[in-house]
Amino acid sequence: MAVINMIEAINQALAGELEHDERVLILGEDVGHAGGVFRATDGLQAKFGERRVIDTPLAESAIIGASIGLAARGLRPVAEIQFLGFIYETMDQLASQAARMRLRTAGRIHLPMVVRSPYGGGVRTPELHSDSLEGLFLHSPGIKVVMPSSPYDAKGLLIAAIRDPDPVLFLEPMKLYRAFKEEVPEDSYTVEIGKAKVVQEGEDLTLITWGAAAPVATAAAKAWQDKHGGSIEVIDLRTIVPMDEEAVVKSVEKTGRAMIVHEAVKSGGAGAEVAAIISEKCMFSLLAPILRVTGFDTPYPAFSVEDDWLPNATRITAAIQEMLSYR
Amino acid sequence: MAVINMIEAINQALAGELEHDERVLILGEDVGHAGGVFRATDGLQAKFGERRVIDTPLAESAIIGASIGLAARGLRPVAEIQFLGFIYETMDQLASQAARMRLRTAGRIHLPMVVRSPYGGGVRTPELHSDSLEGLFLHSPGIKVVMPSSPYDAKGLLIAAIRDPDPVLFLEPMKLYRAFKEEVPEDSYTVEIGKAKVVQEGEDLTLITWGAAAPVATAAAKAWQDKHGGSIEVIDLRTIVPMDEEAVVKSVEKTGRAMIVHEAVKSGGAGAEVAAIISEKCMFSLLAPILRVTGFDTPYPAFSVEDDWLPNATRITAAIQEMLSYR
Amino acid sequence: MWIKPEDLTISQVQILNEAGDLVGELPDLTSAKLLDMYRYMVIARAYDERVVRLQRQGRVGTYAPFSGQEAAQVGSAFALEKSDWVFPSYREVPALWVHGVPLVNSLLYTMGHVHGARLPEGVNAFPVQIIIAGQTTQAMGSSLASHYLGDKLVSLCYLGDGATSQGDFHESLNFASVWKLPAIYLIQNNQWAISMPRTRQSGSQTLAQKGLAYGIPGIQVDGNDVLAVYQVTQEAVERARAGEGPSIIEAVTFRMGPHTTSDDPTRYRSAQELETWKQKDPIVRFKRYLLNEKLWDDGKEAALLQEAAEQIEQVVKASEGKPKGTLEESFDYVYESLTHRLREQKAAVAKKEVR
Amino acid sequence: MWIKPEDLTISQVQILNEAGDLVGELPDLTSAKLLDMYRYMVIARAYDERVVRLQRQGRVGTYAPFSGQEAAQVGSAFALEKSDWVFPSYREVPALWVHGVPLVNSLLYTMGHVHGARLPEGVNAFPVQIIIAGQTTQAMGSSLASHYLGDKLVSLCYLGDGATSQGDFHESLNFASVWKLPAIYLIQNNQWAISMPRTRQSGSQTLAQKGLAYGIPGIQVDGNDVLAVYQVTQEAVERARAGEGPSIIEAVTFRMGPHTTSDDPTRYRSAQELETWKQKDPIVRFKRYLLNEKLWDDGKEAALLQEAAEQIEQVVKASEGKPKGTLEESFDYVYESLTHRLREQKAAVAKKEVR
Ligand SMILES: Cc1ncc(C[n+]2csc(CCOP(=O)(O)OP(=O)(O)O)c2C)c(N)n1
Ligand SMILES: Cc1ncc(C[n+]2csc(CCOP(=O)(O)OP(=O)(O)O)c2C)c(N)n1
Ligand SMILES: [Mg+2]
Ligand SMILES: [Mg+2]
Repeated sequence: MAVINMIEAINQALAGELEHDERVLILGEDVGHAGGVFRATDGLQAKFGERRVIDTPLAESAIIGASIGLAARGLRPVAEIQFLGFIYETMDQLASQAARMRLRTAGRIHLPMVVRSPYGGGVRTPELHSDSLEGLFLHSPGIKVVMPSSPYDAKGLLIAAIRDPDPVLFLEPMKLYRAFKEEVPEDSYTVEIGKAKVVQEGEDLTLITWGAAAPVATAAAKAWQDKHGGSIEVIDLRTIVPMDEEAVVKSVEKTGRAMIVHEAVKSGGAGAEVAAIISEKCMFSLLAPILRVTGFDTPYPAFSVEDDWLPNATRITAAIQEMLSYR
Repeated sequence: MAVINMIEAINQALAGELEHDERVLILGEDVGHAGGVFRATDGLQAKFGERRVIDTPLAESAIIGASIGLAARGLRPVAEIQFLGFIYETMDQLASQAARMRLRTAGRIHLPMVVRSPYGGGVRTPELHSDSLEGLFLHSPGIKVVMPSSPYDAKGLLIAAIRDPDPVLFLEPMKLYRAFKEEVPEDSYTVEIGKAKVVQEGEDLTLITWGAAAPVATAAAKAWQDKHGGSIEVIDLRTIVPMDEEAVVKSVEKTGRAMIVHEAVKSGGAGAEVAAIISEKCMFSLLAPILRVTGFDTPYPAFSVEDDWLPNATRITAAIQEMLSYR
Repeated sequence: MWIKPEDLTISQVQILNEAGDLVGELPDLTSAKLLDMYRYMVIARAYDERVVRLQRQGRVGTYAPFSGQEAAQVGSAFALEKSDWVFPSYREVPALWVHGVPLVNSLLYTMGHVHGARLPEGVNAFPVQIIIAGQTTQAMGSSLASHYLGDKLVSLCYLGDGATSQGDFHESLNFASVWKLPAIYLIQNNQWAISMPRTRQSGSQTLAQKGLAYGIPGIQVDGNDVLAVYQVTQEAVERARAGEGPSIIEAVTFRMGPHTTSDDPTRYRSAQELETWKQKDPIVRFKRYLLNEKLWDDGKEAALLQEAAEQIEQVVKASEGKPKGTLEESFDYVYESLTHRLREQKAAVAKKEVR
Repeated sequence: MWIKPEDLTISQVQILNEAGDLVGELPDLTSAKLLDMYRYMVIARAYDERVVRLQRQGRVGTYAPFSGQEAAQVGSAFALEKSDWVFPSYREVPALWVHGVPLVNSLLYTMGHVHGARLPEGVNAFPVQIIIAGQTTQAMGSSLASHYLGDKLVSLCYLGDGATSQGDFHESLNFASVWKLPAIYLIQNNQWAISMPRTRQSGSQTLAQKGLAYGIPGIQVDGNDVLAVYQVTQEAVERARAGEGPSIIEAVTFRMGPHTTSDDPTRYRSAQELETWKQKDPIVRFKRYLLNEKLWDDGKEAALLQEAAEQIEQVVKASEGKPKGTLEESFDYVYESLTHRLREQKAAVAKKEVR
């Protein structure tokens, strides 16, 4: 098995699906000739031609509207929004149009479309490029939201997303594109959408995380254990919609403590939903308050202070300590 | 004091602010000559002229973009988005542009602008007219979100919003526009943005609600008390951002039980944030799980089944019963 | 050296004048087709009037009447093949009907049925679009699908004068122009967008000229002249099928009723304006032509009106007889299969439980 | 009767040709002004080259170089009064500088300072816009404010060729046209939107003609000819101040560097294209003219380059000497006053606490 990074894994997934299904096509800004600003679609236009890998004019709402039209006609568009901060431009077509088509037409039209978008902070991007906006789509039923944190998951989940009969928003943590490599099968495989991954098992605390925050949280948990002993269960949700409530509930019932780590702004983020689920379903198992370590309740700040804004080891460790102090 | 309904209260607030501050102007689709599809701006163009009350062409993103430009130039635009379902069109200008201007410019440009929009279900509107989308803006720091549930609050909060130095999204429950009347002072007054109202005090359970759901929840609570005795504290948040955490925490610490009722979809709604706050801050006071009675996790359905989708007395009563069964 | 919009000269295409006289070249249509068009227009008008009454009686929800716009819709829809795609707004009952959507479906939609926006299998149309101009980029996507598949199917996108102000319209035209897609944008300029008159909706003299911004040919046509609308749409369809790209058609017409049954047009428009346009009624005009040509007579007219009344009656009966659907089944239409949470919620609804 | 875009004939305005010869009428500008323009252009170029180097050294963040576009920016900005308003995208350092934004501010922005987008008091400009075309509706709003206040201030909106594809651009033009607002849309058509060439960005022959869709006059100008750009902008400003409404200017120019410092243009554009455009360098051309006119000589040039180097050095020093700002203070800029939660979070950050 080759050892590759996340961007290569994504490229492989796309190439494989283009190869294996004539209905699959890619569209977006700079995805074709240039191969994408992060090279996720590198080489695909050269290999599959301009018909299958389409450079679009600069208009996000039209990219999503076009994908809806394409999907309704039986194709399987994989659209790219260059950075998640630009997804606001598409909110009507995504949340109001794509997400509701199946319900509105009582199943007659469904939309097998994927919208890929890089997101997340820590890489000194210009303003408005670093937001984590999964929470907006968690609140938009009809669309699935997938957020991998490793090359293996990225490939398997992206293939699953492309084969999914419903609209999937596929969010790629740009900080992790080239952060590390791991073994990834060259052939196609899928990772089930809607299933969390238990990154490590533990008894004292459940740490729920996803996407760009997952490696940070996992590292902090490991460091804590190494230093203080005990064991922390880390759950990488991997998909925000549908959310793997069962995995969360099962773990929190075991550990009695739940903490959530995500990059998005705290208020109204997906972490609030996780906390709400736990406070509805695990109340009598809880030994401690549910804490969230997240971005603060400001717009994403200038990049010279982003590292202080993002959830980091210091903040996560302090929260672990606080939570374990309740007995 | 005159006894008036909410639409009249809103009209009064707008007229008063137009009268009292030359910088105030109104813009939107059909707000001028026709006086708005719900008559919220009825008579205002006749009285204040086409300069102050402006009918715009049909483009929501431009209405908000224009408001940003106006506000930056020292004016105080009050924009109308005809139905909240159309706010998706403006997400970039609202969440990405207006909400961030103060932070981006480190305080140099701030935007005293109000965006009014009718929202909510139960009145058999066509599709896509009934959504409650406050949750999206709770997750967009830099904008305030106000949701009155009575004529008195609507007038006072709207005047406060117009005088506020920051962008305010002012959401008007269309079901309540003409649902009831109450005494409202003819003169100007403000209701503080960010302060919840204790609708009724109680000892056994805190019911947190806002906007269109508030009267439904309050009625259900009263009916329960009348039938079963005991007392339920009802808190109408009135503003979602900033959220009156202190009022919530204080009440839940007293009652030990918290339930949230809102019209929006459950997943990722503002109710999740309320639950998360409580599960962080009141954990050791809680006697029961935190329950949410909300819209279901589907897109807003066809109007023939909307009454079953919305939180109603039956569902609220059952939740009260369940919560009080924990001792 | 400034490009001056006022230098443009744009003339409106007309084949039948208001008196029903032929003032242009008759399109290639059999008498049977002509009568068929007329039939659609007359029955559609009867439907429209009936649904407005149903609304007054509280038997349907908010309704957007189309009376006055029958020629623009029937004429354009007749230029399509059954396999082409239609992207309507909320006012296109006649166009959809011509394209294969039974009136019962449209009525169920207006009644707020759970299945109201479900079109019959095999009808190539999108459901009613509520979001102004939301359908424009989707229609473009459909025409991109035709391009991709090489199937030569045309996508016909209906929109209003007001919708031309939306960004989506612009983005759609631009994409379609770059790739020379088989898309047709049929703007029904019915003079009003709720209370906003066309003259204040855009600073351009015509809506047809908007294509100049994209290199797309445009044309203004008398939208109350069913033959002219048919003719220009036909030309656009041919160009689209030949791979020559998109077209814009501005059909100049008039909404004779209120914006919707919730609207009171007397608040913003004069009785005189309505009167002027009544003189241009598309059905009256076409009937005059058919009478002149001896293709029609009073007896046939009476029979048709009778048929219309009966057919509408049946449509109403059939619609009111249909169960409205349940919330429970809505859960099944969020995704292909139920998520954990939807399963829980559906079960709770089924058992009349809490959450 | 179809309106045919290919029938339009549009010519480009030029005053100085590539050799620096006068081929049009000299605008009403003193020699001092001409030299001032030149000075801005030369120093701006030096800034641009220096910031690219700083980026390579990791001393600033991602940067969008403007070399090649100095004439389009300096020429247009010179046509404004100090009290007019400027709405930039992310590539308008020279235009902003002419309008009063010190280079230090622009550099602080590129360094990701907390105060980087805070423009000095009294400078009428919006901060850098990252969202393509997001500034267009805001500029329109500002021109609506001028209309409302009757202050005759003009709002000049910069955008790129790529930005013309966005819906916001369309919506903005449409509003401005309906109300005849004092807005000017200056499109720098630099041939590329990242890797997308102008020819595939829109199906229209020119971007100048896009005004025809709104009844707005448009003009195409040689964007590397600072005098021509100044002249046409001046005309647009006069029209705007006179209440005659908005204008579109397409300045045809070229981005000589990468899209940003993260971009590698050799992946999508030919060395030959770059070479062709280097021959049209706006600074070289203007210098030739000034030399011909004896307004300039080699000694002055050397002195200016020296001055540029020193000035940039100072800018860099001053910027690198400034504290970057803290997250803590960011909390103060979310709303006028801290909310309960922000107060909590700010306190936690101050005490290096958890959440
Ligand atoms: C995005 C959006 N904005 C506003 C509305 C409210 N609205 C419904 S119809 C309408 C006017 C549309 O006018 P036009 O496009 O001319 O079509 P017509 O109704 O005349 O057929 C408006 C403003 C909407 N449905 N969607
Ligand atoms: C809404 C949005 N979409 C995409 C981008 C990413 N992006 C940044 S610049 C750019 C190209 C812009 O081209 P153009 O308008 O011609 O301006 P130029 O960069 O050539 O000055 C793109 C696609 C963005 N910043 N905002
Ligand atoms: Mg109209
Ligand atoms: Mg460009």
